[in-house]
Amino acid sequence: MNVCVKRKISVSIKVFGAFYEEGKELMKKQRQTIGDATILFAGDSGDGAQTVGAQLTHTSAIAGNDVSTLPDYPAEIRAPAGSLAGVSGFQLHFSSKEIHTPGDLSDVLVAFNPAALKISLSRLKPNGILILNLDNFGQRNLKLAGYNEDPLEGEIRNKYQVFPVELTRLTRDALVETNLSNKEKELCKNFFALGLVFWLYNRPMDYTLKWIESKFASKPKFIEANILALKGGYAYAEATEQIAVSYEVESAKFSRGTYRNVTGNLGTALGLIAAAQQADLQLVYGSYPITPASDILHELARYKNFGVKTLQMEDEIAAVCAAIGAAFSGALAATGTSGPGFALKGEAIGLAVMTELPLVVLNIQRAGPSTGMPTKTEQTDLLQALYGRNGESPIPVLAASRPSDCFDTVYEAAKIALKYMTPVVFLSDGYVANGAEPWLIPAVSDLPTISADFATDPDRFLPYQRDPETGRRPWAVPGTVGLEHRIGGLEKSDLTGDISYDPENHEKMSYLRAQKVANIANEIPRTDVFGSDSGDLLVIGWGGTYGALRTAVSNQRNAGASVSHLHLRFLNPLPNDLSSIIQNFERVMIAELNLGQLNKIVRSEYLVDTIAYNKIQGQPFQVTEVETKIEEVLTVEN
Amino acid sequence: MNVCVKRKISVSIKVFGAFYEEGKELMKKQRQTIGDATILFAGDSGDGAQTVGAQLTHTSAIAGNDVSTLPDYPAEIRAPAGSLAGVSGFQLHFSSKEIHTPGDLSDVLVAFNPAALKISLSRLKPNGILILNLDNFGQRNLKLAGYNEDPLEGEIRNKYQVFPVELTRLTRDALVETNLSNKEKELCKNFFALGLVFWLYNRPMDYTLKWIESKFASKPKFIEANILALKGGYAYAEATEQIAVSYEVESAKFSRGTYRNVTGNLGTALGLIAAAQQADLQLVYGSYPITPASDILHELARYKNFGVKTLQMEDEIAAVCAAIGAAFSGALAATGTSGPGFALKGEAIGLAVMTELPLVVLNIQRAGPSTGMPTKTEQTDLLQALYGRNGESPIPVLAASRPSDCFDTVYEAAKIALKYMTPVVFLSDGYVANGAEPWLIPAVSDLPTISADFATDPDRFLPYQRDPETGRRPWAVPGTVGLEHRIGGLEKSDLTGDISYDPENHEKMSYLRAQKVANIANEIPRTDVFGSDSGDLLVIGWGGTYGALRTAVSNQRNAGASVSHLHLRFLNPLPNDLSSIIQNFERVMIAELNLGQLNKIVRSEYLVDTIAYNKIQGQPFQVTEVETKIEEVLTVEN
Amino acid sequence: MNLSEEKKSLHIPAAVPTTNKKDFESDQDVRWCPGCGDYSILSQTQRILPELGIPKEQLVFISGIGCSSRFPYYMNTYGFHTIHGRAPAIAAGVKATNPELSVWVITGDGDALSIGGNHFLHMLRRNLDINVLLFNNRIYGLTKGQYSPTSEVGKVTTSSPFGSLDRPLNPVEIALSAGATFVARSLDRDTKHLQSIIKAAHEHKGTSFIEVYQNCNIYNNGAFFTYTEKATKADNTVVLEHGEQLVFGAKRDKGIRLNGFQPEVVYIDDTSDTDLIVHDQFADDPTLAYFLSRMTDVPEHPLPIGIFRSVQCPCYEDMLTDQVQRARQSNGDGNLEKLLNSGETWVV
Amino acid sequence: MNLSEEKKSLHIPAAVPTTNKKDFESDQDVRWCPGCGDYSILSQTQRILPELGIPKEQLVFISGIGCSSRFPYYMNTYGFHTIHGRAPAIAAGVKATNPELSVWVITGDGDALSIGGNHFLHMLRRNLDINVLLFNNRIYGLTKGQYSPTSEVGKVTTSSPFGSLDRPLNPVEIALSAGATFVARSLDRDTKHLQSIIKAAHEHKGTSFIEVYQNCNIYNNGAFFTYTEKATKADNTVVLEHGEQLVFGAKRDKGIRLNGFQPEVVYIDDTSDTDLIVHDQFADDPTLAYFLSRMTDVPEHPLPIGIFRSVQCPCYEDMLTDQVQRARQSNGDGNLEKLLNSGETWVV
Ligand SMILES: Cc1ncc(C[n+]2csc(CCOP(=O)(O)OP(=O)(O)O)c2C)c(N)n1
Ligand SMILES: Cc1ncc(C[n+]2csc(CCOP(=O)(O)OP(=O)(O)O)c2C)c(N)n1
Ligand code: SF4
Ligand code: SF4
Ligand SMILES: [Mg+2]
Ligand SMILES: [Mg+2]
Repeated sequence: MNVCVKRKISVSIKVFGAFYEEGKELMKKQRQTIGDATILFAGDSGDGAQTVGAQLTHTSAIAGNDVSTLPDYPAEIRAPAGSLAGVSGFQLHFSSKEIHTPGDLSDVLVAFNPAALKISLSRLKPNGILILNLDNFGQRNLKLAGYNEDPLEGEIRNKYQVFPVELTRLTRDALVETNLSNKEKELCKNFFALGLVFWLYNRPMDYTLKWIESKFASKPKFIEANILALKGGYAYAEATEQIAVSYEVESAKFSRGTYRNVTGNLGTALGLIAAAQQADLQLVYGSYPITPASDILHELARYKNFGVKTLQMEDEIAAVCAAIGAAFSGALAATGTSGPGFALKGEAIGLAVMTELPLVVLNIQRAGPSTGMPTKTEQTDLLQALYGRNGESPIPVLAASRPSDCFDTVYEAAKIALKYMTPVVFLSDGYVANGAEPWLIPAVSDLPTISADFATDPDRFLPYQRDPETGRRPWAVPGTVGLEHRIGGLEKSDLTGDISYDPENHEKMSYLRAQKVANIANEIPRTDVFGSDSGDLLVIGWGGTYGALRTAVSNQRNAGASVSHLHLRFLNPLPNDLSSIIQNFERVMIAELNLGQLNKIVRSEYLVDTIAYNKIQGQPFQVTEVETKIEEVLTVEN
Repeated sequence: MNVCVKRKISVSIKVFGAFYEEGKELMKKQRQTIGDATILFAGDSGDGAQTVGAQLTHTSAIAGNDVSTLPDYPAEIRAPAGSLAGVSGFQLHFSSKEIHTPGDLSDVLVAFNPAALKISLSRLKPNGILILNLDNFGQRNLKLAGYNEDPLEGEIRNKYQVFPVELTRLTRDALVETNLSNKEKELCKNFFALGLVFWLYNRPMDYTLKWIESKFASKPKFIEANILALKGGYAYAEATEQIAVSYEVESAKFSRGTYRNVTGNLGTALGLIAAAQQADLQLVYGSYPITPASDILHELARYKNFGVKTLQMEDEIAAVCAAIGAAFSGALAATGTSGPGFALKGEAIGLAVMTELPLVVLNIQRAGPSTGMPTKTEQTDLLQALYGRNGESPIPVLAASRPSDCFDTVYEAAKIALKYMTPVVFLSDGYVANGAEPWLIPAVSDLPTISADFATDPDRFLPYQRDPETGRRPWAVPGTVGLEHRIGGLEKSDLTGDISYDPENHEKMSYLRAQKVANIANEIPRTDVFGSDSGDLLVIGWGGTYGALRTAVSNQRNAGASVSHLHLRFLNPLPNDLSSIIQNFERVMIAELNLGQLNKIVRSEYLVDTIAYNKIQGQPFQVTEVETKIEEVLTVEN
Repeated sequence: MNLSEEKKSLHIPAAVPTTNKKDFESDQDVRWCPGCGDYSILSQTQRILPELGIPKEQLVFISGIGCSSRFPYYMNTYGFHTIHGRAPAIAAGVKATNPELSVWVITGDGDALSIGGNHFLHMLRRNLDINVLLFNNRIYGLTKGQYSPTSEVGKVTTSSPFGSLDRPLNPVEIALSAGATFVARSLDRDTKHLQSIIKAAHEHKGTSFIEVYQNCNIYNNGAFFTYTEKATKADNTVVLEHGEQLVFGAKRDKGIRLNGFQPEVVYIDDTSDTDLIVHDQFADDPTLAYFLSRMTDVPEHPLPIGIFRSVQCPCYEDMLTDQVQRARQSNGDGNLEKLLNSGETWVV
Repeated sequence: MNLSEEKKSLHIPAAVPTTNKKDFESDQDVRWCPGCGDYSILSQTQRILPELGIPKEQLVFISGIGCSSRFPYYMNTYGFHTIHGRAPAIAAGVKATNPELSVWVITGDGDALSIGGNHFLHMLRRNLDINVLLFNNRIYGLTKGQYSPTSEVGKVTTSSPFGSLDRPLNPVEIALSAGATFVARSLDRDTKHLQSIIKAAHEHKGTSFIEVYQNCNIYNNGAFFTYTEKATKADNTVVLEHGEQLVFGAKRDKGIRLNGFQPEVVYIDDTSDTDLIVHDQFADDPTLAYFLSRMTDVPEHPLPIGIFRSVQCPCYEDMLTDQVQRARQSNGDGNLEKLLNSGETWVV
């Protein structure tokens, strides 16, 4: 038994305060500068891991680090306190260099209870710092977590730097002079833990202090309490002999500009609003709640002063149909959902294809099939996006690669929808949607122009006459004098749009619809290859795997491997230059969180014998596993 | 003006009768033996073209010819009499050899009105026989058909053998001694026309005479009238100088056995009933009407004495869900629809994938996208069948190649569903569904065995423990003592079926589900290649294009071309030997009524640079166009 | 100077130019079976529209799939022939986007109550200012005659050769239960009545629902002849008029009285006292309307036609517009630059 | 010889072995938020089941998606956690296939009335012998608190920060309009009442619909406290009992009288005459039930709980079985050989 640990440390907040304020003098402990750090907070839903994770993220971002996060919510239902099913995690990676992932394994794990330890320990680096709330390691909680024996008694101490802390009691002690109940005091223990971590990484507290003040403005007693807890934790770390070293992660070099943290879902919502504003259109968003897409609805619902209209409909079919109605009436129309809801929208999306109306369809993918694992991430809806409708009904498909990319990608999707008069699928996933990272806020004046080109001239108006360049048909909205016309899901006559069963016309229209979507390839800028333009191996990815793939390829390049990375935003049409790029590499590996969907397309399109690298665990790629795979492929190659 | 034609022929039925009965003596006209003939009846929906087409089909089949038919219904709504939109056609090909298509162009066109002429003339061979109901060629009808001038006055007589007949008046005359009203008499004119054609092809009348008697048993006055009209037409043809030659099409060589005519939809219904009977299960069919699938519902609804339960549900989602409920409860469960309805079922089919329940899903394809051209045929739902669901949700897909193949294919689909505990998609299309051809009725004792292997033993029962060979899980139905368990759409733990969010488990289950479907390849017999096993060109097709492809390839082979034909019943998984077969050919052409869906799969699977041959006109391939394409490809090749 | 010139010179905004039936007819051939009740409903709509004074570019007809759903093609207005059952949801999107438009939903008994039943309910509870005409022929016409959710039990059709088992839904009753603010019933063959109901529906603010009994002479001929044909109509229908007693019969000699919660037909003469039910279409509580709706296809009771219910209630799109305006007032007009730069930001 | 041996030897079929609550509890951890009303509904179901005497292998619990829809996992019976809104259709397939089973549908207000509204209507009109428990918490629990189709207008939630605009649906009213043959309401916190209603639902032949007010203490805490908590319950609810007057209040001093078509609350004392409404749950006509259903969330009126309606009507599956039997009688048992060889055949 480690006596040093179980020794009760009784300190009063006064003392802590003194320590803290005079901290600079007292700091005698070792300080080490490191490149990056990954911290994982894990606990019961009620433990506030998400809150303090977010605080550390903002603080680090403001301190100039690049940051990337991975919140990991428990499965849908709030499970009993202390149970494995109820564990909620928040992982943060901050760095002095550009980073792309929330980190594979963490340097520090803060586990608020045994269940959190059980679930998360495998994500702590060997010899990493493990901070535990000792007060929660009673028999009951151990049993709930499925531990037959106290894990602290076992091997663990040899493998990690274990710091058991009586978080609950210490927090209560730190708050002894407040007049909060014991229960209320305990609620503050996450800030005590945050204080500890702040000390460990030498983070400034200003941001969090301000945040606490504004957050608890209506409950002032919690302002004082949480501040006391935070400072208490900081002081405790300074005081205790347990922790000997603190770390410094220097600022990263960012492009100049104003930054904020953005989750993928927030970026998506903002991108839609921006597109509507720039096109001078109403934004009408039809949706039905579903994990992990609901937050986009929640976010958009707040911006009525932008003329944003959110329609929470009775189901996904009604949601896409309301959006189609809005598109017909001249709005920038969008509908958002996740896989199962997207499956329901197929028939109606086909209607939008046939009537050639502009519509953005968001699919925030989650693990399937069927209800699957709703809170877990996956990239298994690409083929559904391409083919999940009856008939030949081509649709452009774009995917966002990271939280900060959602804004641009959805903005581009909206631009294409309006320019080509077509439904467009925007793919994101649970990982991108809930993850956060710094986002260089664009100047509105720098945004690409989007325009809504309404038909107004009744002279020789034909509802299905196409623009020769894009192939778009005119957008003639109800209310426009003289352009009265009828559209619908039956096959249309070329030019007039009248119903037609003519065989040749059907073939012509089928090719015109396909050509229109193919034309969009002209919008796609030159494809950017990370690394050399040729070499032994090209890793192709799409969507939320960007960070892991980019980091792995970068690491491998640094280690001398001949490997490059190409990440696709456009899945349909594919970029014109993709074919020639592929030809410059010996091998092509397509890495996806599915069983090989883009892989099927690339093989069929370019007849290249790709290597399919797949993972389907509801979890993102880890950098190390991608690196291992690259090494393996390159070894076989040579 | 052709005097011979406009000369009024007044004949009384008595005379006709005499002619007919003594026909053998009087027959002085030329008689010619030919290999095959194609007849197209076209008229207003009310003209009865379908009825007499069916009569000629049955008669020819019973006379020992091989037959193939193509009914062509007008678009959904009954259009005004005489309009182009209201034209209904029925094409029949009968032959002394094995045939596979209803014929490209017809030898005889019977056009009941100008609209029918306008629509159908392009389908008559040069110098073909054109029989017209002259009584319908008044100004009003000509205008309705969009003729500014009487087409009979123009070029037409140089191009075809035109026989204008006062069908209406002659029928009235033939029926003069009945006490039917004029209107009622006119209803019989289709049988007068049939009589004409019967004479032309020297067909026996017995079948039709019997049919008329049983059909009109409750309206005896129509028995007499229709018989008089039929015989009148026959006698008229014999009597008139207009028609100089009659034809003889000899019996075809069929395999021994009992035959009947079967449409694709009827064959599908019978196949399902047979599968249920053989497996000793109830058949429960959940459906919602939709063209061209509704007839399967109608057919099945008649067989309550087989314990068949048809549930007409409120929509396609409810229909598939009712079937899933039935599958859970131990029935052979099926659901049927067409493209747009199939799109709606995607989410629920995913549930069947996750819960691994046996289910047959029929998709009788029609022209899309969206509502498209509901009465027209197309093969555009293959990719939807494969990928129209969220997540990785693999499903076996089978397609029937012709009306007489529906029985076997759906039977096999049911067998696979039960053996592997999986939903199976059965694809048919409007062309196969409504087309008819002779079907060699299988002996029940020859049907492959199907069995429903219910779990009953509570000892160590695990709902997701797999059979090592097939990968199936047990089928434990409610009511079984001791096997109480819960299933659902959330990811399942291997073996126990409990909810699991475990990453490794999800990956394992994803691969197990994929493997189970892949295992089905072991069911597929050696692939049959028509023609040589190697050569210059392999034509690959699937579904309803069988006849046109087989005939075209056969013709081309006879003409010396090095071409073979391979037709797939299994689209997923593909046959194991397909890869090696493909390698034996210089070129591979994939012919489909879409924009290249199987083509995508074959390219991706075998990395072979196929030639995509596509047609998307809502119409089947014509033999001649396929031949032209084959010639073109082989020319380029050499 | 004629009147219209005078108006112009006085800067009085020119009134909507008067239109006639022809103005609302499109150039497409009407393709229903000859004799189909749909023709009359189309005509009555085209006849009454000129009276409503809506410029045709403001009119939008939205339908699902079915024979009836071909309707928009024949109207020289904006039109959208959508997919089966979904017209209400598409109409909601149209109206929410542009509340100025006059939006009409055309649907059938299958379209509205089978596949579209849920959207139908939710449209009514939202109460957008939309007019809905449900062509009830108690059959699936377009797909060739299967029984529909309004078909009577035991109906023999292609899909129910032994008779259907599902009990019918009553569209009026369902509409009331969803909180519909305007609920009426009319007949394809009563041209004047139908016109007047269409007009009243237009004038009602909120979702107006009209069930129109429509004869499908191909698959369900005569389903409503008792109610529509001269010989039987008067004795088998009762016309609802606000504030009037429920009196009916060829001789107007019968009335309806309340017996507990049950209707009772009584014979009246000029002198009898009148404890007959007086129709109140504006009653806040829908119990009377429910009570009347239950008199559908009950042999002893006449079928009510007319307006069952008509009450005022805020429209979804108005409340939405109001929220937008209030948001603009309190938060200011949306400023994109500000929005993007909101939250915690930092400068590098 | 003990009793059970005796029975065997006498060939008396062994009675269903008596079960207790534990027998119906599965081995899965129950995962609702601590304090959630779902716990009680689960317990009451498990408590009353032993009294119903159904062997557990005959029980099937079928749910959609939602917090409430986790229910089947906790029952040691057959269970199917299906997809959102579709449980009624799946249940129809189960019951039509095997009418012997005791089929229970567990659903939420979103599951049943939002995405599943249409299936809900059609299930009720078909009247299969199924029992339906709708856990109404007036919120989407599982997806973290958006307003639902039963939420009151103006509800502020994550998806309606300015207040929701859609008027709520009343499940009891909707069920009545679809022709439901058994319609009841109970409360998560009234354990005895809930048990008795579940029992009555089971005993009713035909689709039995129970709306259960359920507290979601996370996203809509206290939505029903007026009706469930001691201090306010008696004065704000009226318990419907067949043949009894509508009397309520802590002192049972208030009753409900009919005023035209409107309910009116009157004070009663022992001596006052009693023109109070007498509840008739078996009334053929649903007007009384409608009238009572309208007394939902009206501040002046108590909330009715209990059985609104319970009428007999043939069940879909029985009619189906009957058709099958009649078809067998008239056409003979299906003979596959004959069927395949029917129609016009010829021999080569
Ligand atoms: C998704 C889908 N399912 C089914 C159909 C086929 N379908 C078209 S209309 C219709 C029913 C028509 O009945 P109703 O709405 O009463 O219209 P009516 O033809 O009687 O006017 C059906 C089942 C379809 N077009 N789309
Ligand atoms: C097709 C589909 N759409 C949306 C969802 C997301 N979803 C799950 S449950 C639910 C609503 C739950 O509300 P309710 O039925 O009232 O159940 P509660 O959680 O309140 O018990 C939603 C929107 C889903 N799982 N599937
Ligand atoms: S089928 Fe019936 S409803 Fe349809 S157009 Fe013909 S008569 Fe009218
Ligand atoms: S969210 Fe609400 S309904 Fe769901 S389990 Fe928690 S308390 Fe119950
Ligand atoms: Mg209808
Ligand atoms: Mg709820």
